[in-house]
Amino acid sequence: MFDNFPLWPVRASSGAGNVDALYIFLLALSAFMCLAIFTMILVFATMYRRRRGIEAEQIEGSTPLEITWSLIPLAIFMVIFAWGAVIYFHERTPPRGASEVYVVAKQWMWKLQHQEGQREINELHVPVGRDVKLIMTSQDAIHSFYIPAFRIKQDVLPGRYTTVWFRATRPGVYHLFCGQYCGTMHSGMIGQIVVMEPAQYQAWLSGGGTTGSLAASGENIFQQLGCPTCHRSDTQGRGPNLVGIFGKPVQLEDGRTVVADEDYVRESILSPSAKVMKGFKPIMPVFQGLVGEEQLNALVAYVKSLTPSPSGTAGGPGSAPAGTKSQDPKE
Amino acid sequence: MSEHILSSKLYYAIWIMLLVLTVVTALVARVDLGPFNTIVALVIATFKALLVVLFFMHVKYTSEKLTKMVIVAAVFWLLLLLALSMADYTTRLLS
Amino acid sequence: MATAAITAEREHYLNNEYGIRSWLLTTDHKRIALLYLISITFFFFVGGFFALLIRLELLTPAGDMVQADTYNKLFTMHGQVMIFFFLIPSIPAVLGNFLVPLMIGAKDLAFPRINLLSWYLYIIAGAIYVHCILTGGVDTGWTFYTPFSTAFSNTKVIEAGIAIFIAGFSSILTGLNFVVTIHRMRAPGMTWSRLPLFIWAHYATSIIQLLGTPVLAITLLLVVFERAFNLGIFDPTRGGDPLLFQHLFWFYSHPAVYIMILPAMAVESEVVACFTRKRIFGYNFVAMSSILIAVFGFLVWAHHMFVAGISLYSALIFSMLSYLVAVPSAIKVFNWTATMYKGSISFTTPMLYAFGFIGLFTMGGLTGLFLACLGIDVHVHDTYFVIAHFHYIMVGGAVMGYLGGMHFWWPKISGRMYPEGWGRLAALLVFVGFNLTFFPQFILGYMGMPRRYWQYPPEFQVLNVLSTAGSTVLAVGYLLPMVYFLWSMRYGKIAEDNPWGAAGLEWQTTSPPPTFNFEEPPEVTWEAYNYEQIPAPAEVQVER
Amino acid sequence: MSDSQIAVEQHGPELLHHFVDAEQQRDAASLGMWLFLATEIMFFGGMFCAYLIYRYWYYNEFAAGSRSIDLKWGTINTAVLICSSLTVALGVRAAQMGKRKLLVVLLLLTIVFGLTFLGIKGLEWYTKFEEHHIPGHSFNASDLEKPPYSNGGIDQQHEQIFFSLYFAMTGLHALHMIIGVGMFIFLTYYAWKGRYSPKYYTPIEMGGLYWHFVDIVWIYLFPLLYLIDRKPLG
Repeated sequence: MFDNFPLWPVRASSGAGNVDALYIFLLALSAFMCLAIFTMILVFATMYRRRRGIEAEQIEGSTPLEITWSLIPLAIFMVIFAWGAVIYFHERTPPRGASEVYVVAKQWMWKLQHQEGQREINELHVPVGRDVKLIMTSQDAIHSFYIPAFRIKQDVLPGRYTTVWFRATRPGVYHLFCGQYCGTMHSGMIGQIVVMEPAQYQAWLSGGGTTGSLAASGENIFQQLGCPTCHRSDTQGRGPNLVGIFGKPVQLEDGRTVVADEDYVRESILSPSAKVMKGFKPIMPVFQGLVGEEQLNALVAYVKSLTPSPSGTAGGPGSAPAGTKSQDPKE
Repeated sequence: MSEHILSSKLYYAIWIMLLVLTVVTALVARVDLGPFNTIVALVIATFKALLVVLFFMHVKYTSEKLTKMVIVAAVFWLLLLLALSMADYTTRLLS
Repeated sequence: MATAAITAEREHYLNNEYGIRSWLLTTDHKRIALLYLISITFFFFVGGFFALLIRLELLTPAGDMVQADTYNKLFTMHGQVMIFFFLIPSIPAVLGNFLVPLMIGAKDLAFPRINLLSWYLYIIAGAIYVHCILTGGVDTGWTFYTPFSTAFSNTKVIEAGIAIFIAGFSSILTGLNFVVTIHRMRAPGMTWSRLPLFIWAHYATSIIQLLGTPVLAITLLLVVFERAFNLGIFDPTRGGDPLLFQHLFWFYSHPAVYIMILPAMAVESEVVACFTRKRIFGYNFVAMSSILIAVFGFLVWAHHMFVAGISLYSALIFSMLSYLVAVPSAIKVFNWTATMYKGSISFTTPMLYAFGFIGLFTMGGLTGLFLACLGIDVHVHDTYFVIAHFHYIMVGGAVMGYLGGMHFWWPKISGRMYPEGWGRLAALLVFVGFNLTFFPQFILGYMGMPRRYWQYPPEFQVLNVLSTAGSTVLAVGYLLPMVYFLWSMRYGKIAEDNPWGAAGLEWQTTSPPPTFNFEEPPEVTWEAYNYEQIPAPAEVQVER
Repeated sequence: MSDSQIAVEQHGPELLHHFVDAEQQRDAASLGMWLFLATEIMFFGGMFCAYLIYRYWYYNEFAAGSRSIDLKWGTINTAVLICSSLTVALGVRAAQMGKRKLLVVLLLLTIVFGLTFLGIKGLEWYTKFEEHHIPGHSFNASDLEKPPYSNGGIDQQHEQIFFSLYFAMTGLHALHMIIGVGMFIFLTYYAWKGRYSPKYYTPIEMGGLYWHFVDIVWIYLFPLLYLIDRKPLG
């Protein structure tokens, strides 16, 4: 109904409708409250305007009334809170199997890396109906990835990953804004989200000349940096075997356990001594300043792709099936 | 109007206690108590702080409830800042 | 008029001493209030000038009037000037300073010299900030978010940080003075339950100033240290956490909103009581709601950080707590409305501002529900929806309250009446101009226009033009009182001691009050707002 | 209102005009000072908050950093500060009893203790400077021993955060000490001049409250900075 209404943003994702529904509920509630209060004020102001000989009636107040107009709003507020919390929880829990896009924000542009290997700047192509999870980090200040048509926004922080996900429902071109003030050309840090029908998207994918999947380029970097010397595919390496490590809990020497998520892999590359796996020595060199954010993303994608082969014998880094999609992992 | 004047003996006693506690806390820290090292250190520090507040700062002898209220409010607000900030930091890994 | 002639001869706080020294070295809370009035008015127009430039730039989608960097400095300095140098001191330091001792029947604030010191701190801070503006300005956004402010901005962050640090201490000292004064200096018989609601709200404000401001001070100091001495506390490339800055910053800066709005609510209660000629409905609840707002206000800060990368669970906690603070605010609106029931309402300028306040504050408060709601906030956070919301609270609420209060107590402050007709016109202009400026921004925000944008997509233009048009009306509305207040100081009708027939000790002394406020030390034997015992003034218009 | 009239007529020069009597003035000053101390708690509180979070994140580095600070001097300094608190408390007592010379002597002792503390603190800072433990470009913490129970090394960046907080916290504490010493110099001068009497010693009392507060901050800083991990290295 609001699709062609110029005062309402386009609704183009699976979550946008939920947000709009709650928004309309709140609008109606607010309009009702405003109307009630303004009418009362107007009525009182007319009925009880000052007249000669008529004194104001002194009324002390009423505790039952006070309790009523405290508790009823509180109850309504709790409903709003719960409703909003459900939407938020949904927004912040990416579904399993979502395809992943790595985002690097820098002053003042967005750099995006598809799993399949495509790279884009200030533009993101996605197919209709697919869950897309964005794994984002910033190279400098804080930015914020904001797509009004999808009703999603997430700050992009330097030094760690934040994620956001969506499922586009309508083909079209939508705004991408930077939502967090980040310096001179903050307002120029904009781009577009191109939502395509799946067939068109496939065409777009095969159209761009890519250099292999993100995980494959991650593997190249892995080799170049000499990582396989220690991170071997057996248990003999000086560093842990990375196959199948992603997403699993890791036991640390001081007794703590952490989950090997994107942030852990990232931290372990940049400052390896922070959380060393039990049974290993802090001998890995620090890569802070040696690998850029985009290379880091490729490495993370590579580590993620290292799943044990079905036969049970762990596939070494060299033999891992890197790409997960139809793309050939090697050039 | 003049306040109750405390005997100097009391001040010396508190002073000795504070000095002893300082040495104790430094010595206890050298013993491995696991996570209790921190707790013991903070308990001793709080006890020392209480001694200073109650006796050196005369809060034990003041008839004014307001002073105590101000102290409690300030400590409460400090804990509020710490607790609600930590509510974020301690649960980040869960989500 | 015979009384007028006597009033003119009488010695009062304005004419007992002359000369610049008698003002700059005064310890009289009323004179310090006027010093504050002059200084904050200066900053109000500085901030307003920046606002107009911002609105002019946004007339067109392209960034075609000023450079991007200039625009960034404009909104940064607009925010910092308006918040730290106008809104936070506005009602407390001017009206509060003037009225707190008068209302409780004291000769002065508890620490008159500290009061003067706090004005000097404010002036030092203001001078540093003006120097910062004149030598290049600062472009971090008023929020100083790290690591942009510590590592990337090339502007005068240190200077601005130090200025606001010092202004913070000025604010702390004002709050400290109020709390001690309210506890220790009440006249005999002025019990807590007889205090005007103005005092209760200022007490609540002072609590926030005392317990919140130091956290801002240390946070800004750490930012300054980080820039100056290379500490790495907020620097993510060195293991620091930029979110920690946001936590500490909002621990103060969310309650700071209540530092601005509570005193406006204070004015509101006095004005509504006077012009309905009634005791405020539910006195106890209105008084307690001020304290509750002050306390709950500290529990909700992370609702500014729902998309900043805080944990899911703390977002849930903070969202729920945010709704708690809405309850006492709602109680106040309901009670003011109920006070009008069976009242005897007159439509003077202060009352018009009061009506405006209730309307705009209600809208600001209700849109606050949207922002505290997690699902909605993700979409509207850092868009013009937020801008519109907090301007409804801080301009629609706090500035309306301030102007209403200035009109209400102007006879007491200056001993002269302002021109009523002009006053009503200005109130109307402010109300219309305000809504025209800020209502379109709600729509812009939901459409997705981010804040702090120097250029924007063309579909947002119509609403931006409306907003800019409104801002010019608003500017006229703000300039008018400035002109006729000055005019009235010389040509205004001499004010009686109690021109409104208002309750409250401040109206029992002469207008303007003598240096020590009361000729005879007052003794209070009545409850607050005893309007049944005070005759209605004949002069106030009976019919609309 | 006859009470206040009498009070006004009888009051000494130290009673300010807007107070009804000396008791009201004294109560106001005391409440004002306590409120000021409450703001000070929140002022240091911001740093304690940062400390808590980073200690939670980077415990190993905090433990290593803590071990590198000299416990001996820290303990001695704590004792020095406690002694200064004693002399202040006794000083207030001397003022209450009107013993002018004793008051002056005790205040001077407090100043000496305060300066001793600052001197030792300066020495400790200087050592850290020599060891390149000052945050900044020349920061180098590779000499720190790693915690025995962790095979993780010391992350230089995270270690720097510990030292950033160490210098910020002890620095601001020292600044408070300097302000306190300056204040006591004035108070000593006026005490020497005989301004204070058993009827009027509020400035001494308020100065004492401030000094004790600064002492309490140190009482917490000591275990939080020096005693994070002093277990024997295995």
